[in-house]
Amino acid sequence: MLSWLLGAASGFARPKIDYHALAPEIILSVGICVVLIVDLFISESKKWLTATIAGVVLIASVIPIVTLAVIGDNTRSLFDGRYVVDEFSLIMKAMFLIIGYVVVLLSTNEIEEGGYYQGEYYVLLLSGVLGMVMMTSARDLVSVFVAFEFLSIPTYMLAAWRKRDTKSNEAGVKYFLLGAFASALMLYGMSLLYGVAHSTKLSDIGAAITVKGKLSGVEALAIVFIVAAFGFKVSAVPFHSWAPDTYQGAPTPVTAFLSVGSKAGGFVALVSMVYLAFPLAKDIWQPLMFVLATLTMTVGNVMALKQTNIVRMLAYSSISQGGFILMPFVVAGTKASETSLKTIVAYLLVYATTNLGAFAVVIAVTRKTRSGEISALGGMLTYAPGLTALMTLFFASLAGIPPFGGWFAKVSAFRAVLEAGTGYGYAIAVIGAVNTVIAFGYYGNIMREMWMKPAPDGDNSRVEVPPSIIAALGITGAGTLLLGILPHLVLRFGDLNDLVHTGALGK
Amino acid sequence: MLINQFLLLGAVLFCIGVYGVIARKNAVMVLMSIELILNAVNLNLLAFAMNMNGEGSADGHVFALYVLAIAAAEVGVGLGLVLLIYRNKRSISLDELSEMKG
Amino acid sequence: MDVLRNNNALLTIGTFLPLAGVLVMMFIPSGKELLHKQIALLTALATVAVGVYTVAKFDFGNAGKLQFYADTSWIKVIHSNYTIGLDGISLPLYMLSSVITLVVMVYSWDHIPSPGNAKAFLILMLVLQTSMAGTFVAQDLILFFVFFELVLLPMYFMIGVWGGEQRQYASLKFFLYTMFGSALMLVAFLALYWQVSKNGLSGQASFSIPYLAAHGGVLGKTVQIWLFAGMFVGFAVKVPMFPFHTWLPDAHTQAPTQGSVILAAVMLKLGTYGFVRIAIPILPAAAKAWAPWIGGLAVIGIIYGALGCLAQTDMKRLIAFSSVAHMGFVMLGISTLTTLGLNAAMFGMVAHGLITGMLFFVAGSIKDRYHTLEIKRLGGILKQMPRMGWILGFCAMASLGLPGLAGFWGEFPVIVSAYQPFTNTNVFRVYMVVAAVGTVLAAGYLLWLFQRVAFGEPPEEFSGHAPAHSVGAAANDTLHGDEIHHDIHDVKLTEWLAWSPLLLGIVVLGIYPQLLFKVIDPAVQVALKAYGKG
Amino acid sequence: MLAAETGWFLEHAYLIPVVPAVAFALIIFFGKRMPMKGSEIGVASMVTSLVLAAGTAYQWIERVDFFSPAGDNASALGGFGRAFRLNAEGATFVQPVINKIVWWQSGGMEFGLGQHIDGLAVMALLLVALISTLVQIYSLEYLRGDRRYTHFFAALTLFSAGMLAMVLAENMVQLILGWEIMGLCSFMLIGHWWEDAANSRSALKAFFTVRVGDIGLLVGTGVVFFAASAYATRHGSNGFSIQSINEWALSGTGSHTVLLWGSVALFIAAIGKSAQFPLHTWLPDAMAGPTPVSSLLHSSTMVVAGVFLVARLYPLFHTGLDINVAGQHFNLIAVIGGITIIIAAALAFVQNDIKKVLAYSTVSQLGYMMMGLGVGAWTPAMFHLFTHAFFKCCLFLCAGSVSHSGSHHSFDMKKDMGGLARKMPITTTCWILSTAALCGVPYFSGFFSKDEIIDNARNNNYQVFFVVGLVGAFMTTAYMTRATYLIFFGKARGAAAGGHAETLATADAHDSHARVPAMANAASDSHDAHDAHDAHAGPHESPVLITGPLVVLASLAVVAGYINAPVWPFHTERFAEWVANSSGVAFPILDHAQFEWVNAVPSIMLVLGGFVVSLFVCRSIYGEARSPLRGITTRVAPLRWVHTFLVNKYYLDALYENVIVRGLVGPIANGAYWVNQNVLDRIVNQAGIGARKTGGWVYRNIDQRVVDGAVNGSGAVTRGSGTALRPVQSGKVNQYGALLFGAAAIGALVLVIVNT
Repeated sequence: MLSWLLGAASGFARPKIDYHALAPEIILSVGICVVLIVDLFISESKKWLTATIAGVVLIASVIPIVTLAVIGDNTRSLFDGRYVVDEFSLIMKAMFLIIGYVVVLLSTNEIEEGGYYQGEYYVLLLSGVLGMVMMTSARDLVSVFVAFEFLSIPTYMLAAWRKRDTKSNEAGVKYFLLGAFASALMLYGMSLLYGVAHSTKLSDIGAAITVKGKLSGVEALAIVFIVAAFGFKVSAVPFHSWAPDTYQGAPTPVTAFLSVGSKAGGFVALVSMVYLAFPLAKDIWQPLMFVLATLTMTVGNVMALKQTNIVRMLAYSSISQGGFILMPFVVAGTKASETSLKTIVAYLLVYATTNLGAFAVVIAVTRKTRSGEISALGGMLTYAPGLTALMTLFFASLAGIPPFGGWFAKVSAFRAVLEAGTGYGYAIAVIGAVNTVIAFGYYGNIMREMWMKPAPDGDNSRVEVPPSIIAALGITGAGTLLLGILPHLVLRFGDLNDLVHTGALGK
Repeated sequence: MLINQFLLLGAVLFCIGVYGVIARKNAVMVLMSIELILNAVNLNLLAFAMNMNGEGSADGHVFALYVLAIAAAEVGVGLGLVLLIYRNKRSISLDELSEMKG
Repeated sequence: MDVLRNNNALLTIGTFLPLAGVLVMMFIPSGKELLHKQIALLTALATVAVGVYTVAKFDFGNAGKLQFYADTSWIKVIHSNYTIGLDGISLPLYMLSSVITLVVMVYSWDHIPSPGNAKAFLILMLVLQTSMAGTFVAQDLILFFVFFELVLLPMYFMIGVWGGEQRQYASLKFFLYTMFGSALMLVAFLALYWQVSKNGLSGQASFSIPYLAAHGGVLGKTVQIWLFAGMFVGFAVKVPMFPFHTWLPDAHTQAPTQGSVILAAVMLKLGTYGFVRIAIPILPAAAKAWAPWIGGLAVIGIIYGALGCLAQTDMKRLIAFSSVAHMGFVMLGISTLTTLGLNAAMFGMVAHGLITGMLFFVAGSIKDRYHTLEIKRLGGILKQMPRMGWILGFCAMASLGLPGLAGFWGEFPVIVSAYQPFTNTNVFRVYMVVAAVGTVLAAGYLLWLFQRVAFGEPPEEFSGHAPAHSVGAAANDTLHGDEIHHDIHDVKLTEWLAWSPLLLGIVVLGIYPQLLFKVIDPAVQVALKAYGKG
Repeated sequence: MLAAETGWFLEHAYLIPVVPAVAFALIIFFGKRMPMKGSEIGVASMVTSLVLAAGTAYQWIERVDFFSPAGDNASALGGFGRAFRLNAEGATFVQPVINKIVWWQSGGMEFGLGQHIDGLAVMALLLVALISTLVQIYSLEYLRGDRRYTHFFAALTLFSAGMLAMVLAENMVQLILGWEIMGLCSFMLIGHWWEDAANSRSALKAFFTVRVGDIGLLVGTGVVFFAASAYATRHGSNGFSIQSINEWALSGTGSHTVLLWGSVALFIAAIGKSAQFPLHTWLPDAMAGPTPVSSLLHSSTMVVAGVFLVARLYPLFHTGLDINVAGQHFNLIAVIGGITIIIAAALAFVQNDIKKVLAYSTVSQLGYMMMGLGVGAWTPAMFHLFTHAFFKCCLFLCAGSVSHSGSHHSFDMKKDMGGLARKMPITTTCWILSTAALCGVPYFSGFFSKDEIIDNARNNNYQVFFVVGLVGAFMTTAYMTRATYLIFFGKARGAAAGGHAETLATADAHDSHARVPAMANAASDSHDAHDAHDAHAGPHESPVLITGPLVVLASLAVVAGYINAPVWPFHTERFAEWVANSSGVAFPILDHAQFEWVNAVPSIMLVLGGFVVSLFVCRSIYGEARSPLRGITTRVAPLRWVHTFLVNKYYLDALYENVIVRGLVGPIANGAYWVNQNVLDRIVNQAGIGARKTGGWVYRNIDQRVVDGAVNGSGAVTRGSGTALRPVQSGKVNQYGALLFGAAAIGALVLVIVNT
């Protein structure tokens, strides 16, 4: 209606909108409203309904993605190419929606039992997912920014969800202040980019930076700021400092969501920036990525070794995993760019599945132990062999041990950097290899606690695992195994090269 | 056009903002510093937009509008959080927010 | 590529059959220990049966070719295939792994180590079997890597949960060490893949080992040397070669008997097998350049391991150190890059598997009875348990390379082959003499061990003859008085059942080695094709 | 070759070792359940082997006769005389019977397992089978009641099997097989009474010393294998085949360096096995085993294996160890042999234990054989091996008989014997006959073998060794006279006089390891139960199971020489004909001395002299209380020094045990282990320490648990740096912000500078 009005006023041509392509976002938006409204009208005892609706909405959103994928015609470009639905975005959207669904499963009991504001919680969760889903398609600085804020702002609030818990407050405030600061930095960088390229469209920017040959200082500054901001989002060292505190303070399901969803969102943004906005400025981002990747995986690992709190350890572990996901970026500007992209996607999928699984087990076990300390995991083999096996599976996967998903992700990452055959590539490969070993230090430590230590208080009563968490465990466990044993069944990428080829790298 | 002057102003604002974020211990002041940076951004965007005629000019204006809108939302959330802390801790000093570390 | 595609599914079944058992066991509550043992034993038996059938179907006339070859697309994205096959190099080790698993299962019937939990223990062993067998049949680098790594986790838990005093330390050390090696190995694999696809004639890329063996030679020498370095670390840690061996004594000593047996009998072979199967055929130029260094480390290992043995006071640790020495012989054979050397090395792997496996069994059983493996405290075993003592003596003899027993064929031809290696003849001739000295030292530490442990009179604390001794016995914290007497009994039925296949194998292979050489030799010749007439 | 001139026994000679090997397994598995505890299986198998060996020998002789140039008229060979020549051109050889199966393969080359039957092998087979049979029969009585009776027979049987397998080995690998099996059995048998640590130490020492020599065997086999490989493959064989090695060694295609190294290496093995100087020290200690073992070990198996190896591969050693000194050929084997003769004989004088006297005598006689091989007297050396087996076996069994029935299990000549001649007439007679043979009294078998060696040394221009041989003959007579005097004549002492208790009390007084062990623990050692049955009386003659073999052996000791006695009334050299001319084309041309009585005179005189001198000295030292010679070794300084030097066995044992072995086991092994624990394992720890110095913050984080392990070290460093980084994670938002912006700013600055 608004567009009609505008059109009537100033000859504004109403853009043709591909509703099929936008269907996931639309369903999500509607779902958000529905949850909000339902929440208003149901009694306190029926609030669980909001969770159900949120789950249904997320699953429903997957349907158009499936149909889009099945139809399989090429890239759908909307709004003058500022919002694009292609293979890459489809697969990532599906991933975010499933992440959202698993987080809902994980949250149900926690939020319900904690007496937190269920309706609002799911609204915010869905909003965050919406932001991520949008991010996958954003091909314009403005849409990137909007998506970025859309996935950030709800999570600020979620992090502080336990209102009376000062830790949770602290988590929220830290996350918020630094997030806002980072997005301000990003905006500053973006404004400079806009000044250089005279357009906010990523492909235009990419083209503009290409023409000049030599980079200007402004461009370099802009790129560094933007990368730093997304580095913040993916908690790359040295922009990671918020992550451990926030992860530890936030409610565990939220932490799961942050460590998986919001991080993946950051990577998606990073992919579109690197591959589309400034692919040829690799002199800038290649060393930057190298340093970030090296620092991230190393510092993440090293710090994780020292942790006694399991969630905090997982926070550092996810930082270090982020470092591995950054690895392919180092060679994204070489002939391995296509492999790198595939690797990033594969790694994100594996990481998301595995990490969510790990959080699921932690949530399940914490219900019994009531402690976040690693030492509280002792004796799990005796009283919860199933959970122990699953936890082992997830941690082995994170450590990159076959045949669980993680190995494939790591192999892909090494494969990508080695394909490039550049010095950076070889260097990061060796560093990565060493880090893989260090990582086992803390993953192994968890396993050791579970397998080899007795229960700290000799309490060997069984753990009650609620059905929703069982479902989450089932999804993530099966996913982790499947990704490891038959990765190809899951990772049917088709043509991811679209992104590479539409970007300046393809030319 | 006086683009460089605008950009310079933007840069100065940015720096002040950054300084504020780093140096101020008061949460509200930090929030305000962030707003300063956002203003610098807007200034930049508009200066660039004005500088280029026609093609691409609209992008900057639209961008600036979005920044304004979203910054408002952000500040809303931020103040909410600050309020929350104040309620729990009777203080909005950031130094007291270091329960978790290491 | 020259392969035989008969009975394609056979290997897959043989490899993954244990997992079927695991699946069944997962759904049975851990309280039903007997049922678990039965299922595990049946599974292991079935696996061996499939293995025997495989041997029966194996075309010995074509032992050099990959048989039961299966090749389907697995992970298209990285061009990795599910490629498995069996040739003369793989077959003995493949069989060894299943047989060892079976005997270990039999042994576990009444030897579930503390703290119990038979279900988990047996499941881990079955998983181990799949991963070990998989490593030996995999003909694709990625597949190989997956199985190679998969071995780690079950062993980590086996040592860490059911091990000795310092189990957690030992298990972590074991894990980190081997993982470090395999991480670098993986990097080398991937780099190899890209290098071959870049420099290959057809530009085709593949992780297939036969394909790479046929095309690896195109790479430049420097590139090969670096790739070899990566693989070397991976395999050498596993072997373990000096100076990457320090995980081994701890792991072996701390592991439960079953773990030590599997570790010694099969897992150490993964490293040497990797050299024979992957590093040597694919990177000939690098192998030539590396050969003298590998040989040098190997003989250092021989002497060093032997000296280490002489310094030990713990029987199990001594046996563990002897592995370093024996694997030194294997590596020396491999480093000669000749058919004789490789044949002997392959034989040595199997022989070491049987012999050292047996030694660990015996050590475990002695520990069961005496609750110590401190050599000083033991003695006169022959008197108290003559059969056990003679089995120990037999194994010691086999281990020191007595002709007529299997160990000899992994030792003597290696020494001979070092006289005329593929490169660096003079250096290797020195190695030859040193290795021969190593056999003397081997005799030294093994017989010395035997003398101290088996000969003489049993020490008072265990003799339990007279009531007067019960004072000394009471000092023993777990048992006292007459109980000791009940505890120290000769070889039990399950032990006989578990051990006799190994003992038989040692004798049969020792007397008629052609059984094995016939299978190995053609395959080794194929593996050394890149070296011309060695 | 004509198929007619072979036969079932010849073609199936491989059964000779197989039978006892199978018997070994049977004894091990079923022996304990048999009525005679498995001994019957052992004896039966040895008898079977003996029959087979006899059949083989018979058919071999037929074969030789068939092929001999003089047709089947054997006596015509007398015309060959002493200048019996063997050479490739003359075609006066008999093809060996070689049968084999594929044993193993490598590189498509197949290596065999089989038999190589020629005169040498047949001789040794017969010898070993015969001696083993006799020893086993003897043991039936000697070890009756022993707690490990069954094990003993099992090991004894396997021992013979090993020797037999070695003797007919077709190739080097098979030879090593037999060789090492003997080593193993010697370990088991010497350590038979392992309750006593001294016995097991001796067993260990024997095995270990021989094993040191085996380095040479392994290395030498390798060297020869590759050196002969090209030649052998051309002739359809491989470099392990004994036939091929011999042919190759004579073909002149191998370089002398390779030949030299190969033969030196193999010779080291022979030195170790045949207890030649300087590896002879294990042999006397090996007396710790039961006496039948000693006799078997010393007569026909184990120690002669080394000599046999040299004889087997004679072409190799003959060409390989042959060095050219001032235009004259000179073979190094002779040196070792010569040295051994003298030093071993000297040691025999200071022994109090009969078995040790005999042991050193064996060493010395083996020296003769080696010397014979060295000087080119192949046939006499082999003949000496043949005859020596009988009389030495007999001597040992006599010693056993003495201890069994005469001295109550003591072997100490000075303490527990004397005057036994009247009590044990059969034993005494056998002993004296064998001693005469050993000393080389004319018309006893030793005369025809040992004197031949000495004669050939002279004939082949080894003048020094001729003298050595003569001196050796003198010494042999002297120490044997001493032993004989002490045992059988003079006054009865100790146990021989019925002093039972004294024996027990002095059980440890001397190093008589063979003494029944662990006397104190009477209940545990059933060997002592066997004491009971003969404790009833003083010295008496042994039962027939013991004396029977003695008589057989003693007779053989007398007559065995007559098959190669070129003197009146025999004038025969059938041994040379049957054994020596059969090594096929592969045999070097040797020059043999013609027998002349004139040449035999010096040695006969010396033997006589030795007897007289020794008798005189012995009577005065041991017989007369007031003799001026009594205690001379303690009174006269130079003699005392010599005596001490000899008693301490030239201090070689001290060198080996205290310096080398202790060194290895002690400082060196511990040192290596220390290096392992403290250097290698700590390399990274040290790196960590270095890191601590550069960054003080890491310092406090390396905790006590970092004790070993590169992994641990690096682990600690990593963990440490984790701690080090923790202050960065201060929890303060402003600092986080500063970090965020600072990193971005620095990154931007650097990149801007670098890129613009």
